[in-house]
Amino acid sequence: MKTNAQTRAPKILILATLSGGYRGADAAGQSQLEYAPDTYILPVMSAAMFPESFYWRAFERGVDGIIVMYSGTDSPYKGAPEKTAEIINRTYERMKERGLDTQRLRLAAICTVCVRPFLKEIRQMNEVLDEIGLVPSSLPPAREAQAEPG
Amino acid sequence: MPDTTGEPVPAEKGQVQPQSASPDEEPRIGVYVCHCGDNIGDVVDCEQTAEALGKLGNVVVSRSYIFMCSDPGQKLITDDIKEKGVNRVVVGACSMFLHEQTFRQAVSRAGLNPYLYYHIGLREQDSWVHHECPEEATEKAIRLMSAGVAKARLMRPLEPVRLEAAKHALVIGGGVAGLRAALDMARRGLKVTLVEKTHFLGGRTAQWEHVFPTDEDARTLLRGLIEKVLAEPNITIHTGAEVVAAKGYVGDFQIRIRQQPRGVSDDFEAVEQAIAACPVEVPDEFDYGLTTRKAIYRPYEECTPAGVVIDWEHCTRCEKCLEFSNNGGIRLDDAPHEFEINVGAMVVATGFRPYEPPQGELGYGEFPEVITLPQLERILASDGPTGGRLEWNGHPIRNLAMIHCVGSRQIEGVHKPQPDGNVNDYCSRVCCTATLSAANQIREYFPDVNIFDVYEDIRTYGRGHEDYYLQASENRITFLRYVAEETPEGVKAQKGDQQPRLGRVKDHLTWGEEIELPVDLVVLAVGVMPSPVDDLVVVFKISPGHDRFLLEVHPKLRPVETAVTGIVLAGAAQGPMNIQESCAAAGAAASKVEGLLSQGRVELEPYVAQVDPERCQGTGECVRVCPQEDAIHLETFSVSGREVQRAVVTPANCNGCGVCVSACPNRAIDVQGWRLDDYEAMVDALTAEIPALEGVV
Amino acid sequence: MSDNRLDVDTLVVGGGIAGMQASLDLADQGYQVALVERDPSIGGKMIGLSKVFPTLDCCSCITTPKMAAVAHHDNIPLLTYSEVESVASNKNGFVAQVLRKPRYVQEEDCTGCRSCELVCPIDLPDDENEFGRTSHRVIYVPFTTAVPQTALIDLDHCIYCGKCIKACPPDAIDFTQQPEHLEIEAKTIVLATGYEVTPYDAKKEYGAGKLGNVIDALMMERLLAPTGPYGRVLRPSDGKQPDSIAYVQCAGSRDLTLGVSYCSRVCCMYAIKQAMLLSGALPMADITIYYMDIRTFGKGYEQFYQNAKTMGIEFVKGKVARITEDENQNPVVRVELIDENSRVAERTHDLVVLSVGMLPGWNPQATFGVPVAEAGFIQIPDCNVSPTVTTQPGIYATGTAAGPMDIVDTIMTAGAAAAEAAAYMQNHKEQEPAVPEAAPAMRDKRSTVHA
Amino acid sequence: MTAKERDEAKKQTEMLAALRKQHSDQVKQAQALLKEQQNVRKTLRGAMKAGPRTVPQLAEATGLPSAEVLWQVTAMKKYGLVIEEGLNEDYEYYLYALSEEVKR
Repeated sequence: MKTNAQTRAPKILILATLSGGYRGADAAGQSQLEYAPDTYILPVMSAAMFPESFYWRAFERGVDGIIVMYSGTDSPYKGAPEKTAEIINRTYERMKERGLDTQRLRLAAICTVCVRPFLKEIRQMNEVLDEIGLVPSSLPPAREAQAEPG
Repeated sequence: MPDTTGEPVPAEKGQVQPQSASPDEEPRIGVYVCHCGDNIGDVVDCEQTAEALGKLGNVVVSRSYIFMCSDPGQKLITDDIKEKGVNRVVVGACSMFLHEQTFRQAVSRAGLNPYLYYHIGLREQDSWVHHECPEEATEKAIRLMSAGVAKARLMRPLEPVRLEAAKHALVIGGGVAGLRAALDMARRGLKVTLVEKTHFLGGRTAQWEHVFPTDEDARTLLRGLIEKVLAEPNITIHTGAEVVAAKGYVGDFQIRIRQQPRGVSDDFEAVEQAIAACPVEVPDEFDYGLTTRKAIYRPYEECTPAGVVIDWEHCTRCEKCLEFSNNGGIRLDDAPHEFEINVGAMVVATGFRPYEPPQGELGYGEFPEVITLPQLERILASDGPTGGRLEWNGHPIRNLAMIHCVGSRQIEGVHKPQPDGNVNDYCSRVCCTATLSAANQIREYFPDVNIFDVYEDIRTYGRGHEDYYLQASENRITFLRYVAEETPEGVKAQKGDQQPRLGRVKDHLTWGEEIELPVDLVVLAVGVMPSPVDDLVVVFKISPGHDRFLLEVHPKLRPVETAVTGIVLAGAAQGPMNIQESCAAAGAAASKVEGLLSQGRVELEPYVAQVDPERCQGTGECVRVCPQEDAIHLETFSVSGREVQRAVVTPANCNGCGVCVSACPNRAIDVQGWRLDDYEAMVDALTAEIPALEGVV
Repeated sequence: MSDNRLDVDTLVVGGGIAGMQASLDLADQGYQVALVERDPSIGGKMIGLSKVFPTLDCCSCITTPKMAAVAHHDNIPLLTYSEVESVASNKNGFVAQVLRKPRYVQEEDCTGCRSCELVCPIDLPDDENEFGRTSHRVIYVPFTTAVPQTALIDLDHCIYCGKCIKACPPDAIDFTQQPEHLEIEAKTIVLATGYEVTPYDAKKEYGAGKLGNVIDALMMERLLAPTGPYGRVLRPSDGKQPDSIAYVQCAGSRDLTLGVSYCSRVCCMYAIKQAMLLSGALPMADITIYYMDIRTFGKGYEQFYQNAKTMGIEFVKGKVARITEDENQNPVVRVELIDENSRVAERTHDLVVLSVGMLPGWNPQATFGVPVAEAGFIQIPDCNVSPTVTTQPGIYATGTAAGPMDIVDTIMTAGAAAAEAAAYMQNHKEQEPAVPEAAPAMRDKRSTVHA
Repeated sequence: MTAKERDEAKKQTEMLAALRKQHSDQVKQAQALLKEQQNVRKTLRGAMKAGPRTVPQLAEATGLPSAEVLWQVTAMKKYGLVIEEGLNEDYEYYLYALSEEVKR
């Protein structure tokens, strides 16, 4: 898998819920705990809004790993965590079909003070990327990914 | 079916006006990088960050400053809005939870819609966690903020969802919780309609004699509360009434109510003769079936309303009572009538019913000497079947056993399940203190009676409750303790015995001795079950929990709200509660309704789903997956003469969970303020070969 | 506030969950609420807890949004590190004199960056938030989720080295700060002054606080919290990861030798919750709960207890007579086992947790003229129908100021107190009719009964 | 440094000196506490130089009570001077080591 893409720095996208992971990330900051700077955290109300195509598209754009830090059972939105898990599972299927390592996508329940689990997720994803390399510059054709229902 | 050719979605009350796909004005973005003293500045090169971002399209101003949150910092932003025509603002500073509101308020002061602001936490999520690699931290700051700029380009002004709210609340249930909630809301200035299913106010409290922890007379307590309610001009009460249909949402519910006629006019005088003439006799539910009553009856003296009423279910229309009915004082041909009211919110206070043991549980239904605690209360009541004397079937009681946890703390496989297959695995909370209160009362009035108290755990938890336990011990009440796995074995009569025996209690207080108690009355401290509210659950789309009590949104944080905004719970409808707890819950429920309605309008966050009518194909996927009730539905529209289905969001019922967004095959639905397009643009910015980075890192 | 006067509708005293909820319930109705909190941050006891029963929600996750809502609410002036010194009545209601204690750090300027804390040379035991199990500096931000995020200086231990002044980016440190006095005029008052737990050293039989590995349950909350002192559960005498932990129930409640006859309502549930969390954190550890009656009476509580039993937590019915320690500082519990013919046994554990009870946090009699009843909790004359109404018109009590209760019951009484205060203010408005615009003409001044 | 800044700095030094004088008793006590703390920390750092140690090991090496050692180590960990390095071989005690920051 190691390609010329190796010259660029890896990028990990983190979708973190405002009621969970995003605050967990802030808590890690308040404790001034170091982690790898290749991590880009975007706040989300609930991760259930992202269809499979979103993840696929992100990989195509050169995101090497994605961690969805949702609120799990602490979610204020009824039904949303289950939906998120469902979509992620379907995305795994699609990734397998297309030969993209499923370790690039992780779903983790992170609470507002889950500093250690937060750091662990980031460390693990970086270890995975060290092992399997960056996302290839050209992914298998994503025909369905564009318009497929999530 | 509105004909909307070209403009498919009608802007009805409570709906969001769709914004045009791209706002007319060209985005003019102001970018501000805060040093936070050294906190960001020591690691992230803020000047370089600002400089790099200045090169991005649509960015008209890009600055860094030592403290953006300070007054001079905020002034930089407001001045740029006023003087440079900045119409989108992106700030990179400390956590959004600390200062997002500060900056939203600042842009608002400068005349910009507060939702045209985006906040990036550079301190907690960049400089404080990447001390050791300042170059990467600076690149990260630039990328994160360029993602913010990408989002800012797409941001649109948002308005909170504003709903007109009727300053009128409905209370369902006229027991202590309902009365208390009605009183609180009326005193606050809301108009209140209270409906009570039976023909009398006061609920279960009226059937009690003596209430803990004050040892008050329940009737007096109730009279005081009802008097206050009746004195409130804001309250309208309908007895014999129930809700049959409801639609709408917070601020604007339309409620259909059906009221049963009383059949007897208020000024009817020959009450006693009419009752005497009635040939029907049915078990009197007020005495928990210990006595009977007629089909024309009043539950007790001094009840409110004071008049008698006809029990339509049991009345045979024999017309014997009509003999005494001058001028139509009694009308057997009265029909129920229905009417509609419009309320902004409602309080469900439908209360509880005592657990009814199945035939044979501890001898109940087999031996007349086995009764329930509510029945004992009626026996002890001065207006009860024995006039307050402790006697049963004509015999004075000498030995009495009280058994706790009957119908509570049940174990699957051990106890007989309810018709729905569940056992009552919960604690009923009120029975321990109520039992000991009754025991002490008996000890006081009938000192010769031996009392055995058979329990698993004594739960006299409340303020003043433990005193009943202490007093009971001092009163020489004999305690026997069983363990859950070895519940007392039923009551049986032995050959030649005049009286039943409470058989086999393995008492763990006396070294596991097995004891048989010769008793002449066994009192089962039965648990609490919710009043049957299946109809309301359907009408209001609220849910019962596993224990069949009505379910709150969050048992800790929002203990009186239901999943439906504008419908709140009070009292034992939600779970076992005593009078004090019911009144507190009612106050909390009233408070929530007052918060919603007292301003005459409800404001909800604008983060709700919004359909793009151009893209919607009416597949109904969103409707199918939506976890909220009535948040989205399909409507038929006529577009250029053709009938089409389109999804329509009811913002009042949408919480913005986004489940519909991922489900839509046509990308026709989004959560306002958090759109999928925004996120894709942000990912693009995070991964792009941004020219802004050249020569910087 | 610049002229040291504040005019509000309601003065709420105490910024724990009760005071925060009452403030929000009133502020959401449009009332102006001054919330006065004695400590440097709001959040009360609740923000220090690990998880809440019976949902096992992370406590910070459900408390911080409330704290933020209070801090950002337009209708709530928030006064932390402030105390009500005296209250007088006037024709409009009450006038309270409030002392604003000096932080020696300007609240408006401090950004909570903790640069000062990092350079400060002296460590002090963090008694306020961590029971002394870890430290804070002489200048410090109280805790990570504190609201406001403002530092303060413990001047009694300061050497005036000036390092913090040099380190502070916004120049917020001010050693010359003096106590300020603020006058708050309010129509109503809500007392939410909370509770304290049984003093650590109250029970001589349980070691009087001198045994190294006997702690109380609030300390255990901190050990279980991810933000706690060790970040894990270790016993305080030597940092050992405990293998055997015991809970002693009613250690301060239902105990006439301490003058406490009442049940504290929360201890059974918190002990079971902690036991469950411990069996998650330390899967190999044995956990025992010594109890007299298990009182899991709230919604979902009994089911929680039954789950704990199936998880293998050992419930032993017995009265703990005495706790001593062996030569390795392992606590030794002497217990009368009721289910075993009252046999007396001695059992050794690594760590013992006292399920301490609730005592009133403060006596408002002198300041507010509100009398307390038995055990020092605020007297509520008509407690069944009006559970938050004190003997003083216009003054209401919520939460544990009016008796032991858990968070749910506290939130209920907070709403009830808000409803009472709102009704009182509505009916004491000058010349304003109580009848709303929409009400139909009334036949008389009574409610309408359609029977 | 501009003249103005020098002036400010001087004023500040004077102010601090005046405060120290004004609160001399309490400052003396605090200084004593600081000194003691510095000594304890120095001893502990010395004991950790050779590698990660448990609390009982540190107590034995320094002669300090183990509860005191735990408190100091916890405080040092809070401010990034000490890091935790997993459990010892009996899975009973955690090991503590000096952080890179201190080693430098």
